Amino acid sequence: MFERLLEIADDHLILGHRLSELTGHAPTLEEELALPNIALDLIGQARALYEHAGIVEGKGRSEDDLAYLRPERAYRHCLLVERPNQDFAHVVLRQLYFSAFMAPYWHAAQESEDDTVAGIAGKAVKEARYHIRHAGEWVIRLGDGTEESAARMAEAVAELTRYTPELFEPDDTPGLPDPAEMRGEWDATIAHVFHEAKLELPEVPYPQTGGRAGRHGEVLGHLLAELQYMQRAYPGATW
Amino acid sequence: MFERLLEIADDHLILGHRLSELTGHAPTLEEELALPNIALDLIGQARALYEHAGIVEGKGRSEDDLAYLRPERAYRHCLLVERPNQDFAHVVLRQLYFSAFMAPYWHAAQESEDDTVAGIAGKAVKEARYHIRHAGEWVIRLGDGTEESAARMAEAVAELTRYTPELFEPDDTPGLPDPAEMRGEWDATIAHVFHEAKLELPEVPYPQTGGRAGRHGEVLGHLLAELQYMQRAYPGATW
Amino acid sequence: DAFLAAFQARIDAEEKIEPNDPMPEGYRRTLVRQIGQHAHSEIVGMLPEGNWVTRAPSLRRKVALLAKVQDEGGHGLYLYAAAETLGVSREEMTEQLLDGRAKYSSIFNYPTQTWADIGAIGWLVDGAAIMNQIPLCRCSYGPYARAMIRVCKEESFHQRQGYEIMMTLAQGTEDQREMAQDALNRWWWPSLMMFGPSDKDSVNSDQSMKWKIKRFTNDELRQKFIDATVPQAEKIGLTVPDPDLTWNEAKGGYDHGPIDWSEFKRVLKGEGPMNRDRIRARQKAWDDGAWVREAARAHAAKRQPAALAAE
Amino acid sequence: DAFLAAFQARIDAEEKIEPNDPMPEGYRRTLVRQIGQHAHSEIVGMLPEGNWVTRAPSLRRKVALLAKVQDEGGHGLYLYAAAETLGVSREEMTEQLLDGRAKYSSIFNYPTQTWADIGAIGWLVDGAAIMNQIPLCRCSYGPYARAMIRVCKEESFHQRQGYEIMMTLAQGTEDQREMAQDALNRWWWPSLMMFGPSDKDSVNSDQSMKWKIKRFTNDELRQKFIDATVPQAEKIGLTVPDPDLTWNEAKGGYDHGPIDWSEFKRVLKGEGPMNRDRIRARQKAWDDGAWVREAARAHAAKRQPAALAAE
Repeated sequence: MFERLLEIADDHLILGHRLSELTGHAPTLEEELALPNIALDLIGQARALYEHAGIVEGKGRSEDDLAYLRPERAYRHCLLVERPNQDFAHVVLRQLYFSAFMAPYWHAAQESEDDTVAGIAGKAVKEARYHIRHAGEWVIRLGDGTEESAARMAEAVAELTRYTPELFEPDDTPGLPDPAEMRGEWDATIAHVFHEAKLELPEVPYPQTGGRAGRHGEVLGHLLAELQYMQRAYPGATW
Repeated sequence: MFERLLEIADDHLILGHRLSELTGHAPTLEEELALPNIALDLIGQARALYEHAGIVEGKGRSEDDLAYLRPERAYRHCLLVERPNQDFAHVVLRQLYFSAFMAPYWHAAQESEDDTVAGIAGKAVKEARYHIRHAGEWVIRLGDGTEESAARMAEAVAELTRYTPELFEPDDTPGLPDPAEMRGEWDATIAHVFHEAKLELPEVPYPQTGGRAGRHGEVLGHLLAELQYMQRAYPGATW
Repeated sequence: DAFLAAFQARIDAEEKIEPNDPMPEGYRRTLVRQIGQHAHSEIVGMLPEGNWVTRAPSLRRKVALLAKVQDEGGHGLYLYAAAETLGVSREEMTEQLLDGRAKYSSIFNYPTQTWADIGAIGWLVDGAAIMNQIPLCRCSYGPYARAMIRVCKEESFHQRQGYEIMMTLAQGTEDQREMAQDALNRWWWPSLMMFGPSDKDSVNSDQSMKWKIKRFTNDELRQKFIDATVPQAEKIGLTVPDPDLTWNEAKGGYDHGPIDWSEFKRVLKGEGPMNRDRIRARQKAWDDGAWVREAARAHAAKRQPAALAAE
Repeated sequence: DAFLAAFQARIDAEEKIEPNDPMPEGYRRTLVRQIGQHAHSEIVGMLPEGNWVTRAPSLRRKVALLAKVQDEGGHGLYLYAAAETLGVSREEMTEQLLDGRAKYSSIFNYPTQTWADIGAIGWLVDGAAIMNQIPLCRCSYGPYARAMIRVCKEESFHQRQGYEIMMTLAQGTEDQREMAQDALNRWWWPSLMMFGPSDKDSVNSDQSMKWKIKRFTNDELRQKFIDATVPQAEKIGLTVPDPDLTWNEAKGGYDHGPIDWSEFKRVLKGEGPMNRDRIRARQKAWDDGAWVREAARAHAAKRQPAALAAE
């Protein structure tokens, strides 16, 4: 349970962090509100998950201990969420891919016999659905916008789709849904959005995986240097 | 003496670090060699200066203690050297401005009654002259190249010149030259290069200063997050 | 003339002026300038704080900071909307910001160097903003007054949050206490300058007071701020960096040392420590976002051909 | 035919082939491909190590790493120059790299996740490169052989430096020792793959051996590498991640477990963990540098009008 909670918590922290990097740099003022809003939801979920993971682990580690004080190889998020904010097409597609997985996952997790998990899921499922709507609308707008936006959107699809199979790696942790079972709903969500966006979902002959084993890209180290800076520079301080 | 050595050491470390950020990203293969070469000279000088500063201070601090383990407000380099690698025009102009100051400074420092300082200066003066030549040639090439390169060079001049007066802030540390006295030679070097480059040196009604008091721009914190990462994450380890 | 007199009479009677009401051109111009400047300040103000979002020292602080910066974007939105009621578009105002015709609060031209600066901004900068803004909730122009009511509520929450950050630092380790004091040292004087030039040098004040766009002079507001803030500093053991600061029993407020107005003017001229970096960051966001905004327009046009044809 | 026979006779007599000598088109093509690939490997190889330049854990290591990466750029230069003697320009080769027609060593498609990876690359990757390259110092094509002599000298310095990093970590704290073992675990198999497919699956080998472009088979070189490296790992207390590794007294070398060639093929196809990031980084450097290279050409043309007119 601890390991799997950590995986999901890391997913949410790292994706929330990526979105938070856009603070003050979004393409419209409305997105200056919407992106931090999604980031807040994600980091809020990460906090709840870390806290619960710390309790499950039973070694007294706090949310901040888990979020900040691990070496790079101990982060267990999927590779999709660490991909950089290449352009706005990547940002919204990454979000759509992730949230289209999380919505059914949280939906199923509401039935968990672990009350804390069920509680987190009950709130998070609504948020994930909003994230799908928001990101999906942008994917449609950009996919069926100008020639340039369509090209950028297609490039984002060509780049990021290879990171999606990792989301569905099977897991039989009792009290948590099996990610593999979310595939059908994910496919349906993406198919619906892509149809409107005039995009095609490519085959992925060679999925990129390894995040759950801590095998990350070079982008992660730089993200962690920022994320961990204060906790590392002032060990033990209270903020 | 300690404070002033630290200022010059920080100048060299931070500028060397900025150049090192370009590793693998330079505009030509020849510059993939030349830029790290200059970075190596600068960081080499920083090491010698930190080591000497540590001895002068007499508290047993090593070069790495001084380079890595200070909070942002304790770094004392001038603002010029922390300016980001905006484009290649900024990179070569920043180097020219700095080296055109350091060459006469090191020349004068060869006469220091402090033998270590004189020794560092003897080697560094030759290196600084090479840096002037290399950066100066690029400033000329870009200033008198294409319309685009001339515009970028002019933009770099408009941006960076305000940071140069800080180089000449007077200092009366015994055993080290007074920076204020380098102004004449700096002016002559820049005038010579700018004449060839068809550039004009603007007046600076409002110099940007504060680096010597640890008042830096926001760019520094992000640089330090990377620079210090390993030393902060693994305190006390030997590498 | 009669129109001006009638307008002034409405103002004097504390009536709210609404978008479709007739108004003197000077009144409109003053409001457009002031609301625009205010909106830009919210937007540019996202940058110094955004600078620490990725390095916030705990998840709790990260979330709070993100939420705060988001609120500022929201304030920017209300305020642009209020300015738009006066016939100037958001795009137009953005262009004025980027080319330097429009100003924003000078305070955002200072860098956030340490985490304590996030506390100092909340405590001092938002504190000063509130002093300026509370009277604006009664501004004679209705849309601006109503926007300010929403803004003020959130700002006072931010101010308390900033003060709480400072308190935590002041009660923390020696490093943290120093960090807090250092931030206060750097932000104190720029915060005092937020109220604008001294009354004897202020050009726009008189007419704005008469039109009830403003209700207090710069010096009056500055005094209120100092009187409110000095005890807060004392309470958490920090020292206001003004050796001349003394309690004046007679006036029931603090006397303070001279403000360096040459620095204020310099920053206003675009020569503060961060002016160029701020505008460059906004310009980059604007340029990088151009294709996105264009795509959104193109998509909307495709989806609403009937609506467009009818226009 | 007679020309081919005469050419082969020169090769067999260990004569060096020089740029202006007649040579079979296949010989030229094989060399262009191999030298180009080698040059590209040096250039792309700057990226995984460059990734740690800004985070090197001490000034001494920072300087050594910078110098190493710089050496690699230098190797790239020699090698492009050697390829240019065969009538292909650096620009042409760069375009082939960027559009995927030309390959580079697959090993650089793995990420450097920790500082220990810098040690592992020096020790294993440069170690494997040397095994490949020492015989190339006797390659039949003169310019390539001479370039390799310079390259090999520096590579063996890098290899020792990398091993020294690993030794320091292995003798360091528990965290450091783990970091070293983890790096060995991740880099071992990809390093073995650097020698290319097993001899029984290798397509280009026979003709290259005959032309003395190659002097040992892939499997021979791989065996040499394993035999040299395993004792080095043992010496510093690290474990080679191959449960099947056993000393074979009869052959005087190690037997090793099966190599996952499907992974090798996948990376070769462009689907390794970092392929796209690597090419994107090189493409960006190339694109961002376009105005600089153009300006340099324009400037040179301005300064040498006489020379140009004479051309």
